[in-house]
Amino acid sequence: MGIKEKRLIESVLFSASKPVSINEIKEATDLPPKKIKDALETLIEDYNIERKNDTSMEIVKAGNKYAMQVKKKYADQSVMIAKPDIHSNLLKTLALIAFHQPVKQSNLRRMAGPKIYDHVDELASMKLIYSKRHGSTEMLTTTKLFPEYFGIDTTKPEEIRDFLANKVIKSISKVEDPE
Amino acid sequence: MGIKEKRLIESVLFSASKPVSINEIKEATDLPPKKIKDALETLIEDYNIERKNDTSMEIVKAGNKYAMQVKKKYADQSVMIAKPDIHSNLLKTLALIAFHQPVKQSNLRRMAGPKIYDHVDELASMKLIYSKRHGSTEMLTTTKLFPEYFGIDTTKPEEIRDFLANKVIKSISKVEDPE
Amino acid sequence: MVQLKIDDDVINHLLFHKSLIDENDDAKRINYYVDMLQKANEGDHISIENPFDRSISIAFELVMRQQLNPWDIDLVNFSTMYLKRAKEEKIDLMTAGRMIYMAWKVLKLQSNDLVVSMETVDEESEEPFGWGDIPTGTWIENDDGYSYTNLVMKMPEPPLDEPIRRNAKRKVTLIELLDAFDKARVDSEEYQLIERQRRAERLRLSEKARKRMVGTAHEDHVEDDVEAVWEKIKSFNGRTMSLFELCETRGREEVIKTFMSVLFLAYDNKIRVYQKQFPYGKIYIKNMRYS
Repeated sequence: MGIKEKRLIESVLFSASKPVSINEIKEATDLPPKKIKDALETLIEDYNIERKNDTSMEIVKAGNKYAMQVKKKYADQSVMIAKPDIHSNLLKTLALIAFHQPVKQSNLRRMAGPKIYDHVDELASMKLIYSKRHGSTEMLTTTKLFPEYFGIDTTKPEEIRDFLANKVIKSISKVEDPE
Repeated sequence: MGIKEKRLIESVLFSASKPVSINEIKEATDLPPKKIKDALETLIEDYNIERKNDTSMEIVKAGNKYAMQVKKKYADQSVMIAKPDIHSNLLKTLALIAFHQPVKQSNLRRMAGPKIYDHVDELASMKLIYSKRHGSTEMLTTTKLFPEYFGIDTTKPEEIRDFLANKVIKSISKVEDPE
Repeated sequence: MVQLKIDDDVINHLLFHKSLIDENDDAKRINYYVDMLQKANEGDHISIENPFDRSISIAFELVMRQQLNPWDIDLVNFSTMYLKRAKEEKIDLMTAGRMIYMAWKVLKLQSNDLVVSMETVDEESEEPFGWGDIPTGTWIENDDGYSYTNLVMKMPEPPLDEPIRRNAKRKVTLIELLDAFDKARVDSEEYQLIERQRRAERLRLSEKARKRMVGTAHEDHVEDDVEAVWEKIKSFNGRTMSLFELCETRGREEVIKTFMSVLFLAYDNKIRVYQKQFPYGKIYIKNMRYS
């Protein structure tokens, strides 16, 4: 396995910005799968063992895919600089739904105005909320993906609500009584 | 400058996915600007000189920002995964504007033909060039985004011109005397 | 009443506009239109009592029935068809005429808005260099510039390379979610307060507008107006005239009145109405007896 292949695959992992399969690497580089596999193994050893203390990145195998990512100990600080993939206005609507669920779309509209119609569509298409016809309006709840996405350790609406309420109380008391 | 800071800033450059300013790094890491600057310089030396042959990435100063990116020689092949999106004819027009700036649109037309009108519109909408009315024609310059986007280490028009002239000279000598 | 299938184009058109606007009355209005479309679809517009809503409903029905492109409505044509339908539906013709007049105005306003917003975007672009030393000579300022230009034009590849960088987006963090939650609460309270004020104001304005409409509509004698305009057109002896040549004054009432009459005459095939430039060009009238 040549040095050149290794560098090439490293560059693919870097630029992909998401986990990639051997097949995807093959399509990008035209290298035979065997060579790709060997190169990936050496890269993993380089990053995770040999140069462990000389890099803040690591290469991991996730399922059948490979990804270059920031080591956990640097993640908290560095991750904030990348763009979040949910717009902050959308987040507000999502937070309202999570707290008040199950909530009628018409009530949500009364809370936050007509912009919520678009937000509901978008959140539903992201599979973060679920909308079900209820008389002349829609009834909205969060989906199973919601706690997964935010790392909340429960799927029960009441517990999600408690969780959110607690967090808000904490963040308020922090402001009022710093340290 | 500690090793820890260096690794943290490396992880920021990796996660950012775009050129970042010292100020943005400061906000993400809470490190003082002096330390950030020192760490960036050591990182640039690490990646681009010391470990030059042991990595397919490089760290560059792009305008007033810093970016981690794939080295040119690997870029073509890892291209499949992260596609660059400016057409090469458009890039040529941009290279002319950057060299001759500030340049009248009418002069640009004389250099490269009427197709430049479309190119100018498109480059302006990408915020890579700035066009300002000047008598009966438009006067064109590159924007601050230009050096950031292309990883050029200066914002000064004269130095941008030198950079481009060198690129052209290099590519000619390569054609005439390969290797 | 013929059952009409809701036209996807029309719905998409409304939804597109809804997605462009932020919130407020506009989104509400568009949602209301979508409801109305539903009614028109069920042939239910007769039951709409408010004459304004009914005339809007008819407009939708026309667009759907005639399969007009909602992005590209020929207003001259549309106006003629619209008035015919309005007559059949016994909509107060003066109200119908005003609707069309307003439609033209709205269209004009929208295009002005567009121009304004494009200009603002331009001004936001950055201007990194001073403009003091703009060279006045020719672009071949020296040999270097000349050969650079020549080489760039002949080279197979441009001298600029787009670097490959990562394009990673991260998930939203919980803190951001909570932050959003807090802001949502504040926004929601503000919104409800403003909405109450808005509702009161809307009510006041629509009452006012309705009173004004009812007051003048009874004083109009459409048939007489049409007759008078026709006499005037005949007096041009076949020469093409502009709409304004038919108006006694340039006042808004007069222009609406004349335009309405012109549309009736066009419908009766007595005249042809056209524009050289659509949609804001002058409106021309030709007497069909001479064509």
